[in-house]
Amino acid sequence: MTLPSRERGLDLLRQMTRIRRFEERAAELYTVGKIRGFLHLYIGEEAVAVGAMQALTPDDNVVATYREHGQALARGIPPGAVMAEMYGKANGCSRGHGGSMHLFDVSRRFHGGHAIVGGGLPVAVGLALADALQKRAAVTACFFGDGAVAEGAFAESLNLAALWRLPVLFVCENNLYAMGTALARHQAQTDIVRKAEAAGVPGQAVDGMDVLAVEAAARLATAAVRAGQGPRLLEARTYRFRAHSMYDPDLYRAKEEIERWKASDPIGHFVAALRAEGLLVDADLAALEHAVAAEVDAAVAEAEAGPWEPVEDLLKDVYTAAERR
Amino acid sequence: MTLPSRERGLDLLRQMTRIRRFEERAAELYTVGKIRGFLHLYIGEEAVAVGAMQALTPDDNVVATYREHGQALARGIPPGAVMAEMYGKANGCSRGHGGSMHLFDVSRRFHGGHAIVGGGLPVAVGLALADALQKRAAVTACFFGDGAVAEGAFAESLNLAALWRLPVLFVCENNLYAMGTALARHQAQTDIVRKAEAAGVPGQAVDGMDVLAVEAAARLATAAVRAGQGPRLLEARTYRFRAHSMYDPDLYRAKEEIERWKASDPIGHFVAALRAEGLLVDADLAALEHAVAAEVDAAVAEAEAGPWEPVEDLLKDVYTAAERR
Amino acid sequence: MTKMTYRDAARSALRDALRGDPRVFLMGEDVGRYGGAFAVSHGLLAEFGPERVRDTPLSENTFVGAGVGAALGGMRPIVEVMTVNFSLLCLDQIVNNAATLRHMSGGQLSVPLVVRMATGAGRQLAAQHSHSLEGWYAHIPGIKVVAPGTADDARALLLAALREPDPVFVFEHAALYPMEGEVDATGGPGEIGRALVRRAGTDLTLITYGGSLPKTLAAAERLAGEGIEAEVIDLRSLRPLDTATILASIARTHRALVVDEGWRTGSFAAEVSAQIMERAFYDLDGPVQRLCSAEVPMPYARHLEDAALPQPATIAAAARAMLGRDG
Amino acid sequence: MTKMTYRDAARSALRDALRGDPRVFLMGEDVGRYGGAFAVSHGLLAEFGPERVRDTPLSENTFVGAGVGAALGGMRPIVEVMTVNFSLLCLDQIVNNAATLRHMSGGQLSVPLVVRMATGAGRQLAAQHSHSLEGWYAHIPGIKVVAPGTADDARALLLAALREPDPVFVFEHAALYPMEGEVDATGGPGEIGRALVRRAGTDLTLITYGGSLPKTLAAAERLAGEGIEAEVIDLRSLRPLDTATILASIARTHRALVVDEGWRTGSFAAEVSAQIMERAFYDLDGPVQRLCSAEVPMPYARHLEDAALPQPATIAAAARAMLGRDG
Ligand SMILES: Cc1ncc(C[n+]2csc(CCOP(=O)(O)OP(=O)(O)O)c2C)c(N)n1
Ligand SMILES: Cc1ncc(C[n+]2csc(CCOP(=O)(O)OP(=O)(O)O)c2C)c(N)n1
Ligand SMILES: [Mg+2]
Ligand SMILES: [Mg+2]
Repeated sequence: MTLPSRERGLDLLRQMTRIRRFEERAAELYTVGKIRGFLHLYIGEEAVAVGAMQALTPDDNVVATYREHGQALARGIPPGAVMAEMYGKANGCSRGHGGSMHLFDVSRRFHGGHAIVGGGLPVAVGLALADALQKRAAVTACFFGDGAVAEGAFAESLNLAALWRLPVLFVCENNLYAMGTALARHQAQTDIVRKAEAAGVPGQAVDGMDVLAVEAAARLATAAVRAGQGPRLLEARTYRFRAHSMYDPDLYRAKEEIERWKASDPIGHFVAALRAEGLLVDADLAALEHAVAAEVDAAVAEAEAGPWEPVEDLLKDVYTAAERR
Repeated sequence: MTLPSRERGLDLLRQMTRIRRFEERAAELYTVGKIRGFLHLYIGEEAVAVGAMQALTPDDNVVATYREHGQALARGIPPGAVMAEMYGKANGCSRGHGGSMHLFDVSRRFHGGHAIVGGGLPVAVGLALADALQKRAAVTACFFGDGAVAEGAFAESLNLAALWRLPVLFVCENNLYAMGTALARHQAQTDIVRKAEAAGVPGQAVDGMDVLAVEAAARLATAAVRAGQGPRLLEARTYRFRAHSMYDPDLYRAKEEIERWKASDPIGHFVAALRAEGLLVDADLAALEHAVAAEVDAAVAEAEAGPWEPVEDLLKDVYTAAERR
Repeated sequence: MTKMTYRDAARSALRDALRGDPRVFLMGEDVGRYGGAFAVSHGLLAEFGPERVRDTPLSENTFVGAGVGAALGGMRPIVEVMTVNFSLLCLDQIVNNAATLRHMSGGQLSVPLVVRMATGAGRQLAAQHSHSLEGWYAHIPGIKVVAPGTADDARALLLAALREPDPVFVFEHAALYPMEGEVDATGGPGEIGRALVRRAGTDLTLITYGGSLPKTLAAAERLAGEGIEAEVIDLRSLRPLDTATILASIARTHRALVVDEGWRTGSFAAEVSAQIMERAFYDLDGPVQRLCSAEVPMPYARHLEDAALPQPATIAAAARAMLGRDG
Repeated sequence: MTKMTYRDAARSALRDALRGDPRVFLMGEDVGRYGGAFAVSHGLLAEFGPERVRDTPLSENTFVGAGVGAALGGMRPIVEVMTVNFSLLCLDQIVNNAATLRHMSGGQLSVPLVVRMATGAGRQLAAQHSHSLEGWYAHIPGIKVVAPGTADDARALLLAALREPDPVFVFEHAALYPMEGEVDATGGPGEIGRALVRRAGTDLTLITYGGSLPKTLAAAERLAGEGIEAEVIDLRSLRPLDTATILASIARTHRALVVDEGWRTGSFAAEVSAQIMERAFYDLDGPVQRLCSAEVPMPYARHLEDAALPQPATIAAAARAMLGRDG
């Protein structure tokens, strides 16, 4: 990898570390019942969201999955708003209506948090259509997992985006498993880029454990999209270090496989590279971890202090107009 | 094309001609209101169903489309039962419940007549699964149009069939249009075989106006399927000479395009080839047309003479058991 | 007022919407070159071009979801799903996204999406093209549901749908397209959530909507010939439901029959009946009755289809029976 | 009788079915290696192997449609759809094929398919995982719909479903899986279409099913402490509906409250109310009432979710109000 400046390097590292520590804290908070429902951690996949988001501008749209804390933080949603959402508090980024799987922030064009696997893809196509029709130069980045590739919505959405040459960047987080089902057990043909190309969307696979590689590939792809060449797909090969969700006993993956992937930890990997180039010293790392810990603490404090939405407002915002309240 | 024996040649010709004349009569009967609802004619595509069915045995399954009179006749459903169905008579092959779009004949393992575009594909996968689990050597042939390729069910079904190595022959009748939408206006990437292969299903395109080519390709494909190699796709390139349905003013196709395709009429083409090889003389053709006309007349007579299902039986067969009658 | 078919009235609303608001566009299978499966959008491609009248591939879930996304992105999409049976392919996007995104995002998003589809039977299209599932849609919080039963409403309710900030589903009855009626061809939007008394009467209230409206009015005519004066309410909007208009009528007539082309069990008619029970029980001189479609996948044969559906004769017979006037 | 969870009871039925009939197999997302999203099928892969316990890709429409095809081909598939919200992706295969093929083919085909899915809220899974749409299924002719509310029924109704020649949909309430109850662990199939009086009473009838059953029984206990004797009917089967048991109870109590976790408008509770209206109007001392979920996409926050759902306290309050005993 060609390293960026020290400043950029530290920024990427800070972003990945923030996600990592945030997720670790979320896991703890889940075990004590502060966070409930389903919780899907992004640990191990940090380089994907952080790398891909580098290629986006504030005018671009993001459509995310239910494993989206990393996507949300990398997009710039404040950790406190995300944590408060997972607490179900009214200061959460979805006012406590969505929880872990449904983070939204319209000011950052972060259009959720989708828990129907594959359900975000058509929405992303539509957002891109709206931009195209309004002659806005934005890109819509749509995240989804390898599991979503099996859903009809994948083929349908790629075809439609390609047919209409819409500005969509499809980002497949291929972590090799859909819950307990390994890629080769849910796909007869496992090359996702080949599928994209058969649908008319040029694609590129990239090492999803390497933040710089993801960034570079995302920049290349979004440049093509911005140039009006139609949609692109990025397949980031990655791995989740934790179980699918907090409910999952993770019986379907071999310990050795997990350990093998952990050896290419995107954070450890990047730290070593920065260190080797003399861009990072121990004190930097300590300072960074300290700052991130403080951010996460602050996020938790914000969530703890946040108010509950009044029960009387239960029916608010089912409709935009107030007539059915 | 390598021509078959005179006997086989005449048989194929008779089958195609039977479909052609049957459809012509159906169109007439529609205009006088004997047949109602939607009516989709197979004229121009006869070589596809007739060719493909040659590769099937009575133990095989067929799943058809709503443009399926040709598929039904080629599978051996008696013309009278088909015509009576289109009349809505109780002697119809679906007892008048289905009409033109929903022909069924379980004795011939003809599992309908599906009018949800793409809706037959999952059912075909399931029929093949049942055969595989019961160690039956049957193949399930599933017909669908180019339009169905856009539906999520296409990618999903091909993947599942390939993943489980199920004995399905997917037959895509690519007539270049889905209603008024040309292939290149509904598919960003128009090579259907490439899509199949990206889903894990080996495919082969064939001239769908050439009955012998279709037969040969279908035999090759079903041989692979029967040998346990998993599903195969056949893309038959064909054309409908008539409008999409009797409602369609057919404003979206250039006259010249239609005429160009009519020049490779599968029947005319085959007649010429047989004639050139001396396998067919004028008298044969006249006899054949005469016999077919008699068959179609008899079918109409059967339909005319058929009884209406009693209105009292309206709720019969909603359930298999009688308790809700 | 101009004499116009239900089809032409719907088209006039589409045309006005496309002319009046650059954010409006139409998409769906064969809405463009083909002119629409039911010819509703005939001519619009020529007038507005392929950017605004967009043929889609056969991908219901995706193009409806794309409608949701386009609405989020500031457009005012009108999506045509050819037939309600096909909408079963896109219910995921409808329930899990269109209806849900606003609330689930804590009120940040709005989805100003209009989805039009043909519903209902009567054209011998059999069991994969003929059902009436608008009652299901009326169950979904976050969306609105209208069902025009007159040519004028085919225009007015569609225009109204386009003014809503939330998703509206417009169910056009396939058998009504050729029906002519008086249309205010330059009129503005109707009111969503407002039922109308289409015929005044005193002996009982017939409550219906959509494709059953003309049949119910025909039944009321027959009954009038027998000295029975039926009031006919056209619901027009299933969600929200104008219960006030229903209750006011029942306060006068004390009897109600709900006519609904959906299958009986779990029909929208059940909801109407339940609401009357809850809110007008003591006004009733007898139980509210329902006349719905027979619980059978719609058969092709004409005599069977006719028998499966509410008809003027069966509506009139049910009304007579409620008044003790049978036979 | 053995003490067993609802989850284990469902699993015991699956195991017995797989042992007893070689045509039976189970398929769905993560039913095998993972052991089932709700651990219902845990251990079955080890016992029966991958031919009979089949993990599928995420392709709801296709694997449900494949279940239809496999049933046509002579198998007895049990298809698991993880959650009712996901079943919106396969409603096409359910309505247009599973429910329809028999009639549409003129009675030639039967589709002996069992589809199991989790329904309902109570676990803070928010608006794409928590709804109760079984009322929609109850609208569809050609299928049957059961909803076990006890551990014993989680077994008995699933076994019953497997004996039917037509498609049966089994709605397991996600919040009930850990609930323990007495189960006849070697018992045979229950009866589909038969409601049960779970608690006898004289003052009013509480009609419910599935996840609302324990809550309704808890409410009845509270009411008993106040001198109100509520009869509790567990519908068990939504289609066919056992109207006779309902009517017999109302003939005794003269009042009924329907408790249903579905959204109120267009709920299955409306159907129950309408049928009572039609068939027991003159037995009623007051209108049938419904207690349903608030009409909102299910919120994540616990206090909001709790407020959106019927609860023992709100059920008891509704009952008291009907008896003029409020406050
Ligand atoms: C339509 C649908 N089906 C099933 C599920 C249940 N489910 C949740 S996550 C998941 C696996 C998805 O895998 P993938 O897309 O690879 O994402 P990952 O969890 O690996 O990030 C499944 C089956 C769902 N949420 N939506
Ligand atoms: C799911 C669904 N969407 C739309 C339709 C309406 N429709 C009927 S046929 C057709 C075109 C299908 O084209 P193709 O699959 O190529 O078959 P062809 O008619 O050319 O034989 C359409 C859009 C339908 N029947 N089902
Ligand atoms: Mg994955
Ligand atoms: Mg075609």
